[in-house]
Amino acid sequence: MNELTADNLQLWRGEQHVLRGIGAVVAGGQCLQVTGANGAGKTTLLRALCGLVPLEAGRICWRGRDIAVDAAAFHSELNYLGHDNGLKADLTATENLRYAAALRRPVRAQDIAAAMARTGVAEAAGQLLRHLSAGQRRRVALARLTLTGGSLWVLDEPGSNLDAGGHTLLLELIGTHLQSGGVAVVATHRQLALPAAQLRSLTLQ
Amino acid sequence: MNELTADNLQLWRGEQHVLRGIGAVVAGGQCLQVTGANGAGKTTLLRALCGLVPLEAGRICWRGRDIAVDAAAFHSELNYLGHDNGLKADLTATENLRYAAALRRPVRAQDIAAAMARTGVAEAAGQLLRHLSAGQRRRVALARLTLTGGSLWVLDEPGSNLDAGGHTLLLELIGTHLQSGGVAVVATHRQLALPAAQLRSLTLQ
Amino acid sequence: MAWVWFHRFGSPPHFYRLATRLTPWFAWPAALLCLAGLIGGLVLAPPDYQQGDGFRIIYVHAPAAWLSLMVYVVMATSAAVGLIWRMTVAYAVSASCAVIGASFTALALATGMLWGRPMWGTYWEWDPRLTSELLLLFLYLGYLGLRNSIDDVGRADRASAVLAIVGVVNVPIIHYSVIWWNSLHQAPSVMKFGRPTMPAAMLVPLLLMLAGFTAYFVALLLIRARGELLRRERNAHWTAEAAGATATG
Amino acid sequence: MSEQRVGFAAAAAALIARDLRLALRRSGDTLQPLGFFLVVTALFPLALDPQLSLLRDIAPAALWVGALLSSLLALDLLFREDAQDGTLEQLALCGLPFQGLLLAKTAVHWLLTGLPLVLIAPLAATALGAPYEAMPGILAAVLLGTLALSLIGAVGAGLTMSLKRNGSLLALLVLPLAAPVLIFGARATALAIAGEPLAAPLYLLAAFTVLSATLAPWALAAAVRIGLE
Amino acid sequence: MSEQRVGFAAAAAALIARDLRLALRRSGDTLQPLGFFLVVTALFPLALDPQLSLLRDIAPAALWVGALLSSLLALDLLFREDAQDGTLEQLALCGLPFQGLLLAKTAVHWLLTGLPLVLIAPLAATALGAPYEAMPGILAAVLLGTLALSLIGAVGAGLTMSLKRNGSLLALLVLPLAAPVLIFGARATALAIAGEPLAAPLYLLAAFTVLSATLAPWALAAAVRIGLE
Ligand code: HEM
Ligand SMILES: Nc1ncnc2c1ncn2[C@@H]1O[C@H](COP(=O)(O)OP(=O)(O)OP(=O)(O)O)[C@@H](O)[C@H]1O
Ligand SMILES: Nc1ncnc2c1ncn2[C@@H]1O[C@H](COP(=O)(O)OP(=O)(O)OP(=O)(O)O)[C@@H](O)[C@H]1O
Ligand SMILES: [Mg+2]
Ligand SMILES: [Mg+2]
Repeated sequence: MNELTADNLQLWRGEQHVLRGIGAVVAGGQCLQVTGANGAGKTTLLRALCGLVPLEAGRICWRGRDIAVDAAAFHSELNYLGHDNGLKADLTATENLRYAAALRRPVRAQDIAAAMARTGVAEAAGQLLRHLSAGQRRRVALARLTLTGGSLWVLDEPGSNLDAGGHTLLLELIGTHLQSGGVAVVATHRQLALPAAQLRSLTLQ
Repeated sequence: MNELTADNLQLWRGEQHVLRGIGAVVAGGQCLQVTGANGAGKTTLLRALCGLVPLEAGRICWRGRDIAVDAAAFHSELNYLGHDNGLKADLTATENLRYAAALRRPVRAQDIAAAMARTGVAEAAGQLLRHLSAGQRRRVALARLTLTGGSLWVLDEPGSNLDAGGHTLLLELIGTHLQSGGVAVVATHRQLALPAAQLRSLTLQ
Repeated sequence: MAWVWFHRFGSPPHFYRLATRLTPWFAWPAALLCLAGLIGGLVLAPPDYQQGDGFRIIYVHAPAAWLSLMVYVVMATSAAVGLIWRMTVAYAVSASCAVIGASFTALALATGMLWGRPMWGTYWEWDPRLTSELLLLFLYLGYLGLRNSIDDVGRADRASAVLAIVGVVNVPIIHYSVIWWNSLHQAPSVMKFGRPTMPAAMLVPLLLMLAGFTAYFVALLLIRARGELLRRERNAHWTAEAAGATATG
Repeated sequence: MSEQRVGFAAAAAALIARDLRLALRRSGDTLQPLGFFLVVTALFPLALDPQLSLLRDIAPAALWVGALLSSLLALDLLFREDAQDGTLEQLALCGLPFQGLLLAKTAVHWLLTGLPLVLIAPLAATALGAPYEAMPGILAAVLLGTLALSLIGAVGAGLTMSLKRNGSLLALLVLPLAAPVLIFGARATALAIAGEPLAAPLYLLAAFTVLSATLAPWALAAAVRIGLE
Repeated sequence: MSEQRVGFAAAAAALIARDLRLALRRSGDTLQPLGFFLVVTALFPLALDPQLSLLRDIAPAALWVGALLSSLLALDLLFREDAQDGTLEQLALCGLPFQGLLLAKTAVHWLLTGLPLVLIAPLAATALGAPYEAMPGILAAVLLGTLALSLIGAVGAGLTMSLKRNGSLLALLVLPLAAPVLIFGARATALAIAGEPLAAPLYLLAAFTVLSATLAPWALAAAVRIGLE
């Protein structure tokens, strides 16, 4: 059973004590919504949960096992979307997705097309990413998310630059992910309109 | 009297006819809110209004004079905030603002401190920008806006990465600017809560 | 069980106290040995039959040059220890080495140049030994530059440790450069296997100076490492005690 | 959830294909390190008094300094862009061996800067009048040398990846480390051109390359992980 | 609205101060182009057979190739970073003469790469045994040459700014343009060291520098504006 637990996380950034004893438990089918003012430490927390930033103290477990023990196994179930999209500006949308999928699981060309159709960037498929608008790029990043799966999604303000339709789409994608037993951790400034049973909230600072 | 007029703007980007005969008139004290789906052409329009992208056809006038005629005079009244913040990651917030002000108008140290206090990043004043969170950086960019003035503000999704307090602040800043007779053009995905008399709307596509 | 001493050694307060206690035990011998070496070298040793009194610069040049290499090895070793066992103390030692090593390298270069003028008729030649010693200086400077470019101490420690370890390949190259190329520079006459090829009256002061320089290096290292530790651990409570102890005692 | 995973080889191949595609996208870009190398070696004769004998003497040195510098110029882009746009983070989080993936990126660097040199080395050597039997020696030296340069350079690029202004810090870090390659490589080439036995420097070069091949993957992964923090 | 505006001189000074501060921020960074230059000139001797006479002959060439390359390595950062973080856009939109502001940025490049060379040139020349009277000539050559290199390099950097991977394209564009500087500079230096009259190459160098100083500002502004579109 998927479950992410964080216990008494402590982390300094420079002189600043950013994470001061954060704890959380998110079970399969649940979404942890991380909110907080600008600079509260949402991004830092999410990156720590991915194992990108070493902790000062505390423990993060995935399915009851410390993520530091077998990082590779943990990462193969993880899907992270940061403030940056993680896409190359000089590749087309399709090429970007094909490459991203090659790192995670075998997909067919029609899977890629379907993912892009789902996120509303089907007609931009052949364009270089640098020629897409900010929101279109974010949508391609969402297409990557759906395409490469993983049972733990860690999303940092996934809705930034998205229009109203994009926000609805995002909620649908998260909903589907939770339905299939996945876990999601989402940092956001905009309340997620998910059913209360699926939503855990954590407010920093 | 401040007034920005755009007349039948035409612009291609690659193969795409992005701006198809856009026209608008914004008088002093008014804000033009530009909305539209992702990829509709908001950013392109704003950059064209600044004179950064050459037009295929059409005319943009500021106070009745074509902006191409005396670009320097026009630019000295313009203040642009794009998707990027226009700040150096390796300078502190204060240094960034001091430099930005030096390009536009003489300011004193306490003006800078006041601008940062206004936008809620006073305690981050001495930190390198790369060590600030995404929202804090956006707030420093807003501080630059208030500091360097100009009677025409062109803002591209100024609210991105801002928390709820940041959005309120943004509206206040725009309100003050309009009150003093300034003109604002704002691309946004989130309806601006301004009095109807101050708001003009333009929806692309 | 055998590792207990190691972990004790690695605990910053313990190391700090140990370093404080050990410093005089290296500082004084350093002064005495150098004094003895200088008297032996500058007064007692006979002039060289070829170089006259010019050769006496060797008593600074050779120890400085040896130490420039040795300090690098110490720096790289402690960096490796720091990386493997995540020991703050080892990182502090490694970071303290760089400036000392760079200074010894600069000293070796400067004395070598001064010596080269009478010996080879020029201050500088692009000779392999001289050039590779210059590269060693760049290696130290690169290490310092990398550290300075990273604000976070932890990241700076780890990144510069990687560099120090990778750079260690240069040490044997500098040492053997004289043998591999037909260099202008003196081949090793002391630091080699078998019997040294130097009269005892010259050799003994040289060895004294070498011992003195080494002791001086250790003393300096202990002092600098203490400073580094205090800087790093300024939030821990033992530092307040240590500062209090220094203030009162 | 689909539990079907890709293997490491397929992922590395995709990574290499992507990087090569990015390099090729700007037409003529692959040729640039080579072009740079040619220009550098062409500049020397220009800056020198036109004495052919002198030229022949310094040719090996110019060749190797050119190789080092062209490799260095291409290095800056190796990880920096990927770090900035977030794709390097994705690479670190994909659950496949990170060392291996970074080595794949290093391989691309070699394909773009080292391989062209290996291909033109015989030509250049012939032009300088190297005897025919010297070719295998020269080829081996250039092959080993460029491999070592790419490996060492990658470590330097990893270390400076997240620092802002790295142009000359990178050079300052890499050049002293790469000096042995230069020394042994130029020595071997000079001996080969002169028709003398070159086994000694070639062995040293090989030893150095093997050493960097064992140290570099570890150092590389460590450096990049620190940069990502 | 406050109609009080800053003058161009004050703005250019602020820009120069900012860029110098960025370079100085990482302490020791200003010394890095110089360090790089030293490392490059140190590499040659390593790659050469240890024949000292040969070395003295190629010293002027090595000096100028080193100057060119160290200037080139620092170029990459000249506009690219500013373009990526949006500060270049702000510069273009501030209403002050754009050509002038870009020249100010070029001046920073010269201060960081050219000036150190001017300062160490007398030292290097002495070490190579140049007669005392040759100093003014060498100084003039290095001064003019580094100025020209910065100007030409800035145009190249502007041109490739909008291209993503410019490392070696930049080099390829700039190197041929910089070749005359190299030729005349090295020639003048060699003559000065040999104690011969160097007026001819020095005048040519001066003419070339003046030419680039007149053409570069215009080309620079045009190139950067296109890059910003
Ligand atoms: C800038 C110029 C010089 C540099 C950079 C330099 C560098 C070095 C280095 C690195 C060593 C230590 C070698 C090792 O431990 O393997 C050394 C040792 C030594 N150098 Fe120099 N040197 C220079 C000039 C000279 C000159 C001009 C002389 C005298 C002719 C000289 C005589 C010696 C001697 C006698 C030793 C001790 C060798 C031994 O016993 O191992 N050096 N030098
Ligand atoms: N340099 C370019 N070359 C080709 N097409 C471009 C270029 N720049 C923009 N486009 C295209 O122009 C269209 C409008 O882009 P623009 O960035 O103006 O959209 P936007 O309204 O700002 O969208 P968003 O809400 O996502 O920011 C997009 O379809 C984009 O693909
Ligand atoms: N590398 C760093 N060095 C020093 N301080 C840092 C560093 N990275 C982040 N910080 C500090 O940590 C705090 C938390 O930053 P973080 O990016 O996690 O905030 P956030 O909650 O994501 O904010 P936002 O809503 O603006 O994205 C900030 O005050 C920031 O200044
Ligand atoms: Mg954040
Ligand atoms: Mg936009």
